Amino acid sequence: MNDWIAIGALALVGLLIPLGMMAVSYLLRPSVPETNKRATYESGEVPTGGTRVRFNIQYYMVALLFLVFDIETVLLFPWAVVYLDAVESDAVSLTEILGPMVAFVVILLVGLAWAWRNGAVQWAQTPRQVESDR
Amino acid sequence: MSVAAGVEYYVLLSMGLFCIGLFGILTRRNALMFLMSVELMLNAANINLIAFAFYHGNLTGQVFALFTMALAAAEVAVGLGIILVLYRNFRDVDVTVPTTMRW
Amino acid sequence: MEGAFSYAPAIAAFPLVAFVVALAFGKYMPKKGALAGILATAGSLLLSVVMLVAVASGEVYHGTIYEWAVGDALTEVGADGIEFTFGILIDPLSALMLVIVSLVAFLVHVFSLGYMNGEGETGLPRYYAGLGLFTFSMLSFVLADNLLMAFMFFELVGLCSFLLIGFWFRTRSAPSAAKKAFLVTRFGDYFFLIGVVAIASTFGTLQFAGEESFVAAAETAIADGTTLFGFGPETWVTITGLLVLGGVIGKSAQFPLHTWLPDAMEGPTTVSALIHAATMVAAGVYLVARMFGYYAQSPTALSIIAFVGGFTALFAATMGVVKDDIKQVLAYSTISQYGYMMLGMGVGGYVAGVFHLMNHAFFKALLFLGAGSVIVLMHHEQDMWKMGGLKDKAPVTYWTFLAGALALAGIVPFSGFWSKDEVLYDALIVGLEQPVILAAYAMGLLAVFFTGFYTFRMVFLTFHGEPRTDTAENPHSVGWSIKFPLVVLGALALLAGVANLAPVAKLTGMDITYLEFWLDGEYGYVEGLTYHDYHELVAFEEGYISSETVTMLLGAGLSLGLAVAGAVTAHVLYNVPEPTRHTAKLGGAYDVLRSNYYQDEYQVWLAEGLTLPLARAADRFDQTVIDGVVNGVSTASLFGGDRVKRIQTGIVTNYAALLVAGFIALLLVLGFIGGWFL
Amino acid sequence: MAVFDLPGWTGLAPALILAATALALFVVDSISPRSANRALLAGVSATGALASLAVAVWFIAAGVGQGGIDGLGVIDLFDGQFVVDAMALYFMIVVAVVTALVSVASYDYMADHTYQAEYYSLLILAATGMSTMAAANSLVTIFIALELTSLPSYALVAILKDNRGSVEAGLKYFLIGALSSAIFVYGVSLVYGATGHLQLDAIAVALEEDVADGFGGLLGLGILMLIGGFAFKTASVPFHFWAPEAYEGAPAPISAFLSSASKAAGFVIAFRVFTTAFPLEVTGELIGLDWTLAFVILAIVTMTVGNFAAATQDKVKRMLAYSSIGHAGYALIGLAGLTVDGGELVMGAAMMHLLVYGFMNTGAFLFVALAEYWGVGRTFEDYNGLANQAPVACFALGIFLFSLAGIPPLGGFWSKYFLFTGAISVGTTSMLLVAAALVVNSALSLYYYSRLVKAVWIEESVVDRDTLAQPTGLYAAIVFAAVMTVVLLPAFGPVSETAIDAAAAVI
Repeated sequence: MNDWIAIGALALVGLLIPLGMMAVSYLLRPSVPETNKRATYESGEVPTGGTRVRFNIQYYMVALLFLVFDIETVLLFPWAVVYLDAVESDAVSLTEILGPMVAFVVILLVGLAWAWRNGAVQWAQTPRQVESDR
Repeated sequence: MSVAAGVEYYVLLSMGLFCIGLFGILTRRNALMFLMSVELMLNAANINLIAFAFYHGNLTGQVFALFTMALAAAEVAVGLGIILVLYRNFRDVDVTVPTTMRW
Repeated sequence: MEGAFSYAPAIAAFPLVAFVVALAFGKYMPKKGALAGILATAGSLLLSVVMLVAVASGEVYHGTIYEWAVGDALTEVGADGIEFTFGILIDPLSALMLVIVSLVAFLVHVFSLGYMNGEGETGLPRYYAGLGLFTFSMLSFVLADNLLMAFMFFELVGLCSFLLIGFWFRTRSAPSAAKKAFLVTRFGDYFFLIGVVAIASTFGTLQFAGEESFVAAAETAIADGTTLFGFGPETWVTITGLLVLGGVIGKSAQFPLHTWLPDAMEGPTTVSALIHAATMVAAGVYLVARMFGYYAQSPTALSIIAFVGGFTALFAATMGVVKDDIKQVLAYSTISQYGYMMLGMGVGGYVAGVFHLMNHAFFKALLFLGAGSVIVLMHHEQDMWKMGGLKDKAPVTYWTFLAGALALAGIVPFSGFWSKDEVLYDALIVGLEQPVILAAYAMGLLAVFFTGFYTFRMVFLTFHGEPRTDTAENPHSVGWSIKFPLVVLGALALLAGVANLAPVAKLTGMDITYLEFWLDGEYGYVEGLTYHDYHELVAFEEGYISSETVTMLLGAGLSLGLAVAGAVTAHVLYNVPEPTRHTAKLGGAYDVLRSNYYQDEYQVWLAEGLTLPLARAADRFDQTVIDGVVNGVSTASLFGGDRVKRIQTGIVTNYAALLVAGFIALLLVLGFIGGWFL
Repeated sequence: MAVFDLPGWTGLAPALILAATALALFVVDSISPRSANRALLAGVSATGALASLAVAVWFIAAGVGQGGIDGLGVIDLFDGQFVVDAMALYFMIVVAVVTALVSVASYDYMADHTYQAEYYSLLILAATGMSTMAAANSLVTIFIALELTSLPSYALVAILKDNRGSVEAGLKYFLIGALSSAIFVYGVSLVYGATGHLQLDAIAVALEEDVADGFGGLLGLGILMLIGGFAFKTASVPFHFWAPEAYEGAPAPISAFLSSASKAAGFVIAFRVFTTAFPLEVTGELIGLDWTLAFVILAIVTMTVGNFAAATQDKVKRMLAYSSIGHAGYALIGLAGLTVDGGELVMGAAMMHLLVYGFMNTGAFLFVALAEYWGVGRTFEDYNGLANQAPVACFALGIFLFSLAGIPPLGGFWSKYFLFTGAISVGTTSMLLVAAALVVNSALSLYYYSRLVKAVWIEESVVDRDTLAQPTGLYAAIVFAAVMTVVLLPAFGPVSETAIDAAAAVI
């Protein structure tokens, strides 16, 4: 039961402190509405346009590619952990250790190649390039 | 108080996370928020897996957590793609807007 | 001879082929399909004779051709499976019947050449197709080795009779007669069907013969005293037997389902000959003979058969007395004669019944074909009062018709005498111990007088005296195809009695009761299906007046005397140059007889006064309550469907909410049942 | 036979062939991006699917998964992460057949589409996932295979990028799918927490060794969440909400693909998980009730919702979508009818139904594809009088619909009949209720199926149509599916034997 007290206390404190600070600052701060305060912060430069600019679709493509390939590397870790042990052990042959991971990487490479060939990593095509690609 | 004995706290934590995610799904109308909420739910599962891997003393759960993360990333990738075409067609990422098909 | 039996299916198959050929190509064939029919029935006749010879040489056949359903079944006697098959049973009885049927069918086909083709009828392919199918059905029925198969072809026979009676479908009366025949026999067949189901569910088998037959199973059940469906075994056998008998009464035109037969005269006369002599009507009696072992186990059922038979014999004979239409007379004589057969069967006289069936087939076919010949002579005039004096103008027709009439009246030595006498003798000896049977016997005996009377009234009115109309003066001529069948059948009517000269055998001690030997397994036989076995099963006691011979002579003398008396009465009344009606002497009875004892009227009343309101009520119930419920259900379903689909709002957030809600509901229900929250 | 001599991992050949085909498609597309050589792409996909089918059939014929003397036994792979047994091969066949049909049909349907190679490679990837699902024997592999199926499916549904319906369908499918897979993973984590294992046999062993004592609640919740995941994949209530929209909005061949193959794959893992990992008796003691009860409820509700909602639809495709939900309810009977000491009959019947369904439902959706190809419109009225212009296809449609309704003597009747007798033979009150629901819903389904037949064959066309084209690929696929729906009838003996044997093997 005393475990619960600790947890409960933590939760309580965790809630109370931010809420209390927000309450205090609400009570203490002067209220001076001013449009400049709502302006976009651009490191002191004069802001040009709003925050809601449309990014080029290429950003998304690259981000997605990065995301996927980056996360796939996570799957290399468990393999890497057992790799040395497996090499030293006589029970498994080298093909059995290397094979699956090579196949995995090959599949990733095929994917990358496909993405490349389909222009996913081609940066910022000019309209003329787009025309010529069609 | 060993961690192994306190596995129920992790379950509570994960359940809390899961419910927050669910709450987000039920209340948010922005497709991206929807995705984030799903991520929360998935991570709730990950917490469970890792905690129980420790509790049971095997690595199955941890490895599965890795897979979950990878798949979650893939899911987000596909999801973002769909949200992009959603925006292109409906000019919005509000998930309640597309209702051309119903009943 | 084993090999011969492998051709048995062909007996039935030939007419089927003829049916198909006549239907498909009849139009293009020279005789519109007649030749195909003649060839097919000739082939059937030939094969049937081969079968007869095979049985005579001591072989029988019982085999399954096709097994169309096998299943587990829980039956009342404990057998745990049931098979529905098509099979063939050739024993003395069926071999004999095959020959009779195919012979008559063959002759009818030949006769049709003259009667139908010669008279320039249209629609002949349809006619010959009908005849072929009719013959096929009847032959298959005869070949059947189990009750269900028999039932199927029994029904097919009924269908064919419908088609053929209604051959002249453009007239007003023919279609109505066809419908009547179909409906009345169907009414009997309902009981038959229920009987088939009852027997199947009781014994788990529908076989006629062998260890696996329902007859044997019933025997075992009676011996063991097994309770069947809450009844004693004998009672149950009686009930099921009587249910099957319903079909027999319908088809064999026994009282009270005989009304269709006189109307069936609307069909071509050849069809009448086929119906009366060999197929439709004979099917009923044949069925009784086929499963005689079953009836033999129930004295009650036998008594009912005998009584119905005796009553029908008298009942129909009296009506035949006042008819003017030559075919009508013959129709009532048919009903009456089948009454005799039923009487014979009912008193345990299996041989006598079959004997009369055979003889009747010959002489009734003869009489009908003779009548057909007369009708051709008379340019399709059927009223006997418009005939007269045909004796000299058509000698062949006259002499053969006379032979048939003598056989029908039961004048010695024509075939009819021998078999009718045997039926009456069997009834008498049983009747001496059983008052019910005695009453049946008395009615049968009395009917002999009427038979003699109406038969000769018909002969005298038709052939004797002076021609009463112009057409009788100058009759149409008839060809060989009409004469040939008449001659063949005339000879048979005269001689067929030789098959079983029981009185002569008893008097002289000669072994000349061939038919009895035949049916008793002197030649080939199937275990349990012999006269001998049946005789042991029948529980009737037999009595004699002083001695067997005396009884026999007494009975024979009595019936012969009555027949002759009838004939003489007819002679006195009608064998004069200008016969007049004597109906006035009958007084009020005339109207009753003329109206067929108001049988049609009360049956029509039953249909219109009782069944129709009932049907209307049922219809109203169906229209309002049933349809209302059905429509209500469909409306409710569609409305429900309309509501259900509204769940699908199209908003994905709602889906997620509903999904979670559904999931939680499931969790709650299961948790509640599984006690998770306790 | 020669299967012996091959290394163990070749047991997965039907799935691996599909994977290789997908890679081959990527390679083709990488070599010549934006080429629209439809024949090559569709040909490669169909060939791959057929090769997969051939290998699976060969395996079954060679006796893989069958015990006894001439059987080769079950092939266990990667410490039991995969298992190739009769049931796996059976469903691999279903998936391969449907994939082949859809590939052939897509040749015409997707004729004007820009992203040909992507379409086919996604299709084959999804098929790979389904094929893998059939053999997956661990919650890990199941989840991966599930996602491998789902992710390409989302993309496929939304592949008509400029079509609002398609995009909306994809979005809804994706969102519900993401939610469901999150629930599923959470369920997996709970089951793992209760037992300490993810491999199905190991879970069963753990349950029997009382490892999970005290975790009954977690286990129960986990199992329920797993059911949720399967319910999503099989489009069962309450996880069915995506189905009507996804099937309606997606390209029709994809609807066919999802509603047949994907559903079948969903069922195979449900069958495997619940028969292998959660033995009724032990699990029942732990969680306090038989999990079959959940399936009883789901089966009844699913078939009722599906059929009732289908009854009043105006659009043909949406009607088929709802009917597909109804059929999921029928197939759920296979799980609802399991008992401690049997149930192979009813589960075999469900497997048969899924096979037959693979043909008749695919065929029906392909007819819709054909109608969309012609551009005749989407509602029942638009279909009026189509039989005048295209009697062959409409005749095939009649076969599909009557088979779906369960009219004898078509294939659909027999599988439903087996389901019905199977449910009756279990004999419990709840199963009798299920059987009654089956009958009532089948009767209702006849109403809306015959409505379509009536529209096509009897009603007069509202507008004057020119002669309709006869695209080879679509026609071939439809006619083949129709022939199979009919031919399955005489072939039902071996099919039912295989299905029941396969079910008996896993129970």
